[in-house]
Amino acid sequence: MAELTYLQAISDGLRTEMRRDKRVFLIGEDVGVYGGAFKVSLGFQEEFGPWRVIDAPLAETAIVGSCTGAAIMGMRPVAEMQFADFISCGWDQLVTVAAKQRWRAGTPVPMVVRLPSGGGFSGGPFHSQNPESSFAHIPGLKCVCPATPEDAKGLLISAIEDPNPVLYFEHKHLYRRIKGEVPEERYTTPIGKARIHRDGDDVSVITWGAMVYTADEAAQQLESDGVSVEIVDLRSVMPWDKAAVLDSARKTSKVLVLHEDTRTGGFGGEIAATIAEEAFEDLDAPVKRIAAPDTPVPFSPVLEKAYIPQVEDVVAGLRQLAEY
Amino acid sequence: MAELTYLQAISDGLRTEMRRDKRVFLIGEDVGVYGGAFKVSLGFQEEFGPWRVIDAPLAETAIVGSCTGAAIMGMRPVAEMQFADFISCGWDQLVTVAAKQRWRAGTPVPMVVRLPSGGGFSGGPFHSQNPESSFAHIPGLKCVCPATPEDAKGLLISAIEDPNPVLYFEHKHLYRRIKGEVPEERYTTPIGKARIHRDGDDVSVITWGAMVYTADEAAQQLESDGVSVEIVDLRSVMPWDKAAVLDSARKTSKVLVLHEDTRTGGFGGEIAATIAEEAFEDLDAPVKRIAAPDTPVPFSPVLEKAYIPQVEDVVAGLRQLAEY
Amino acid sequence: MAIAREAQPVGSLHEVREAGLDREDLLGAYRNMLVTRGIEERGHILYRQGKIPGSFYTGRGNEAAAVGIATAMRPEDVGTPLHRDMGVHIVRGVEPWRIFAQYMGRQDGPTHGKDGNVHMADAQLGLIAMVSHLPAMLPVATGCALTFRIREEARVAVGWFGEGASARGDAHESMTFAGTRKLPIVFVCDNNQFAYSTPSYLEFATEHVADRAEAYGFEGVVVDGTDVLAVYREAKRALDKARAGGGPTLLECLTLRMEGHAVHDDAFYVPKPMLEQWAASDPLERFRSWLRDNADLTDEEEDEIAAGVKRLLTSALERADESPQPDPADLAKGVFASPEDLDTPHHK
Amino acid sequence: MAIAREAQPVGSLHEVREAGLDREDLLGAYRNMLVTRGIEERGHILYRQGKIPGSFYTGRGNEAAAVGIATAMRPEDVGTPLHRDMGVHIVRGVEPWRIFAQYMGRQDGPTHGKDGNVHMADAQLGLIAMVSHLPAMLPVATGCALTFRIREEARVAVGWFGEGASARGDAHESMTFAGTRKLPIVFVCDNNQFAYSTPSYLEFATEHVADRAEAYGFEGVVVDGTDVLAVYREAKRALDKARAGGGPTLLECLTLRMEGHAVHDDAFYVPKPMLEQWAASDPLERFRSWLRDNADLTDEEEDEIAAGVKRLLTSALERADESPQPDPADLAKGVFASPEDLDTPHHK
Ligand SMILES: Cc1ncc(C[n+]2csc(CCOP(=O)(O)OP(=O)(O)O)c2C)c(N)n1
Ligand SMILES: Cc1ncc(C[n+]2csc(CCOP(=O)(O)OP(=O)(O)O)c2C)c(N)n1
Ligand SMILES: [Mg+2]
Ligand SMILES: [Mg+2]
Repeated sequence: MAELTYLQAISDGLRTEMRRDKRVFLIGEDVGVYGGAFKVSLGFQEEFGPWRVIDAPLAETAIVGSCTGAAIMGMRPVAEMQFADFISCGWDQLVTVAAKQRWRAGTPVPMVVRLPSGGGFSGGPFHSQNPESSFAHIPGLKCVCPATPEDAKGLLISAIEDPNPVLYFEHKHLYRRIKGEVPEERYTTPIGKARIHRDGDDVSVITWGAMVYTADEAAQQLESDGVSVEIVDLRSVMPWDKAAVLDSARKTSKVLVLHEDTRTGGFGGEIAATIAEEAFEDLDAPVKRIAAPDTPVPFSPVLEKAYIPQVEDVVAGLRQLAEY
Repeated sequence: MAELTYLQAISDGLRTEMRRDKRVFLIGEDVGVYGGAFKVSLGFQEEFGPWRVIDAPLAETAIVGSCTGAAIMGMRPVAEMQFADFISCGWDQLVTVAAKQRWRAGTPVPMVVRLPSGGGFSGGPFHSQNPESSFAHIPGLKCVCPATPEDAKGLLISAIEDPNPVLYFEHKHLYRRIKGEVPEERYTTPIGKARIHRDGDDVSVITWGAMVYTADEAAQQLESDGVSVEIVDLRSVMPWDKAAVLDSARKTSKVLVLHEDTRTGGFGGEIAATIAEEAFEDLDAPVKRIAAPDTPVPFSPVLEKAYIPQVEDVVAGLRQLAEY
Repeated sequence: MAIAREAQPVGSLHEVREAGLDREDLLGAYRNMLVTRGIEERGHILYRQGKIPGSFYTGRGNEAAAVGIATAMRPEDVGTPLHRDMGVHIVRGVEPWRIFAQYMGRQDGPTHGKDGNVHMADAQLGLIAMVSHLPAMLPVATGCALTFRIREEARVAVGWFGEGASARGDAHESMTFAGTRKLPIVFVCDNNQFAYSTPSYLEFATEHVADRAEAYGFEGVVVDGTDVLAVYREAKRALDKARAGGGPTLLECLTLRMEGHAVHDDAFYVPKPMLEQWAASDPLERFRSWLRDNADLTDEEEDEIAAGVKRLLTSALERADESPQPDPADLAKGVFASPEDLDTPHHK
Repeated sequence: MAIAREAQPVGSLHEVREAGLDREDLLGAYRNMLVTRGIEERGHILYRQGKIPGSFYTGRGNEAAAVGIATAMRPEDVGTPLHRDMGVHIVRGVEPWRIFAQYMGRQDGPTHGKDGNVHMADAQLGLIAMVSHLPAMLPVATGCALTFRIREEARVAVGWFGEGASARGDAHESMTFAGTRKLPIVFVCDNNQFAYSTPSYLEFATEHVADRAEAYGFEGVVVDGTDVLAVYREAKRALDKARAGGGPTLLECLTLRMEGHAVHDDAFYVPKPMLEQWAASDPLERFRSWLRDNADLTDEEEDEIAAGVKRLLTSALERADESPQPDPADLAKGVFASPEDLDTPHHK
């Protein structure tokens, strides 16, 4: 075990797979000489050479499409978007080709797209988004959103191993802020399995990514009022761990769904609707959602604070539920 | 009043606006000489000339982006996608530029994108999709999905008048199958207002587009069992008429949300979650969702029938709710 | 004005031998062209009989281009043929009965009724199934070429696109990436002069699509797409060059789309004289008379080939018609691949 | 190999007069270049003081290109300048204090704190605010040009893009559409030889980006982007041509990005000799000495201009610093436009 930052854990996972399996390669803008905008692949080109750590042209469609072709040819491509926001330029290749090829033509497309996502540092409307909900709706794509360094490494390895296109959302705000014990050896974290981040009896919070920490701080505050909060870290948004979510819902009978992406049409709606339908008889309060308002992500710190769900917001929501 | 097909009503609405307002122009692949893949603009180029009915290159990004620029320059562009499926190639321009420009920079972008969508005739995975859910999640975009000829004309005129980017989903399977009385004069149908397609007391169906007719047939069948079904035709998916939906939910206390798009992450989840949260105390049964399974749209008629929600499926769902 | 190199017609049997084809190959290519057209002609009939759901597309006029290029490819090469390139599937060895089954949405079609018409491919034959979105397969083909470069394999990827689709960003990003990295790929433009109803001058501003190649740092070649031998020779040159590390080539096959965009389209917008002019250089007829003049194709051989193709297609139709409808229970299967799906030669 | 025309430097005051600039204009341009650099230099200081949230970008080395082109534009022309083109906003008349307010995310910035750095524009000055996604503003600029063509207005749209962003499909689709329709647009490539850390040869395979212009049916011109007068003259030619119905031009301004991609980047990957070489042709210094040699710029004038700029920016900083933080209550406002928003000259 070593203590690694979330960022180091991602590098570690990627390096582990690239050393183990020569079919794995990394492609993206500035990932080679520069080591990536966030230095995830710092030193990789020296170790693996320019044809396994490929500096791509500024062309997301070419990057995503090339990975699809390479995957079909038996490689295990890992694409890095410089920021998750720019995947909008590779949208068609992902939803039209990569997502549907297995079902239509029986051709698996084992590829990973790494998406540095999330806000919290005044990145503004185009360097802060959380686009996982848009992709989770497209049959054929998997979406994982690790919150801890351990899961960051384990889910990246699972994503590379997975025979499908997997979108790997790495939250930029966790990169250097979050440290944790990470096994040195290779291991996988199952895609589609949630993690009980915190055990509790009175209210459940279903969340993922950076919001896990927001929920945790809120839960600590409620503890002092004698309200015990359970936090389910989904880890994978597609497929998502319905069983674990329903178990927690039935256990506490009060659920808050929390995410950093905007509310309307966000994946929280899918989760809330599912709980409300399948745990109908077990709920003592309406399933509550807390998410960003329906606006782009603002640049100003003052505005961004009002945009990203804050601990106070979650505390208030949890109190409401507790008192319902 | 004249009896028009759904398709004729769309042409009528577009012609009405182009005659009334010379800022309105149509651009798309084969919309000019050919009159559009579905002949919506048949004869338009003769009447309005080649610079108001523009045959675009095969380039959706150029089409959508040009409309954004034209809208900012004071025009009222209407883009036609040959099939809604191809809007995936204009995704970035819509979500990155058109959707956010008003909020970020104060610049309104009054444009319309016409999207021939929906299945039912073996169009296969790329000529049958209903992508409204993907766009309804993006703040700054409006989505309308008319079901009747009268609304098809009125909503198109409203969409052109609207100062925002509006995605106008016209369901291909209704084009020639559905006829109805359409006022000859100019009129608008308000965006964001639902229409009670059928009055009922026991169960509510919330739906839009072609599914309105599926729901209607199902409702007729249940009538014979003495179950009275209310059908709320949403007409606009973004913004959606929450008030009308909650009224109906409170009235019947049992709700079925029905759409042709795939289930997981579909907009039905947003609606169901909202009802379950805000009408919690009024519900006598869990809000049920019926939608397409999480797969691409199949080509084979046998498979497509299993994919698109059928009258039997809705009947079964309504019975379940009625008996709950 | 940048001008792409204009390919010369192939004159004599001798030139063809130099290009690497013996007489058997020539007759084989001729036969493949007949099969290609035969499949599409019978498909038309099936459509009229109401046996083909949805719409129906053919590549009439493009048989020589498709067969010429596929004939020049090696088995280890891969490609992403499109809706005018039935000939490629035929040359690579897809059995006609499976194509008819595909047309009819039956269980034995390559996509088992999940997708339709030419949206199919047999991965074992090195082909990747096209999507509708054009030219979205070019970035994919570029990724195949990237793989060959990474693994230093002497293989080439062939990516097809129409002259209309040349307007889309996917074409540009693929050629930019392939050009800067000198990837082993041949970009084949099926220039049939119309994109649905849209004429070429609204899709690109140069004389030829291939004139754009040098903007990407590689050679552009325009060849008469009705001349199977010229196409073959230029394709072979481009493939050899790519295989040898010389990078991409843009090979434009100039034809005219001899039918409507799809079966419902009467193509009123195509000038009649244009149609007549191109009808006069029908790829099959052209090759047939070349074979008679240069390779002593005899009446007997001709009849034998024609009869063989007829038998093949007739039995293929029967067999396809026996193929069952897909099982609705399979609809939701296969959205996600399972690890076993990777137990293929590719993924070792 | 297609070669774009290489622009000549402007020699004498006489030539400049021919190009339409009198001495006042020249001093004005010089002043605008000083303001441009001054704003970005002070922005740097603000950033170090922790007054600028997020990241910070400058266009150091690109001042002549931005000012030269904007100076050639007419008030009725429109443009979509990017993150290296601060000079365009200055020439068009954006008040510096509002730019500082934008940097700091304050209420009085053009985006009121909703967006940051150069993601801003004053629509009243005919500019459209850029998005991060590159070069997504080119299709938008193309739509402006389309509008001028539809309405038969003698106006031109100017769309900027970097040499790195030239690799993206948006550039291709815009140039394809503008070229086939001969739209009144000038595509300006800020070629500063790096895309973040990526050198040009990985972005395009030709010598110049402008070499690609003829693939779209219009002229490509390469100009030394540190020579404001040469840029001005070529921009004016291109604008006049477009205005007269002659269609698009691709004007490539060759410079070197003289700072890191953004403030956090030390640009270790840029070869030192290259930096030194380009440092020797600093746009401001170059123009200053030209003015001294050719337009008798006196010490007094120089000092006066410099002092004026200093005063302007100092008071601008003060005023910006007084600008309040945006009100969180406004966050959710303005996602959708209301009909009143259309009561602008544009939308009559
Ligand atoms: C991205 C995209 N937009 C629109 C279409 C609809 N469409 C199908 S074929 C076609 C014309 C294609 O023209 P071309 O590329 O020349 O190929 P051809 O059909 O002529 O062989 C169009 C517009 C499509 N398939 N993909
Ligand atoms: C579509 C897209 N992908 C990635 C980025 C991230 N990014 C920001 S600037 C930049 C380099 C741009 O290079 P160039 O076009 O040459 O412009 P320059 O910054 O050099 O002026 C990149 C990759 C982006 N802004 N847009
Ligand atoms: Mg064509
Ligand atoms: Mg650059």
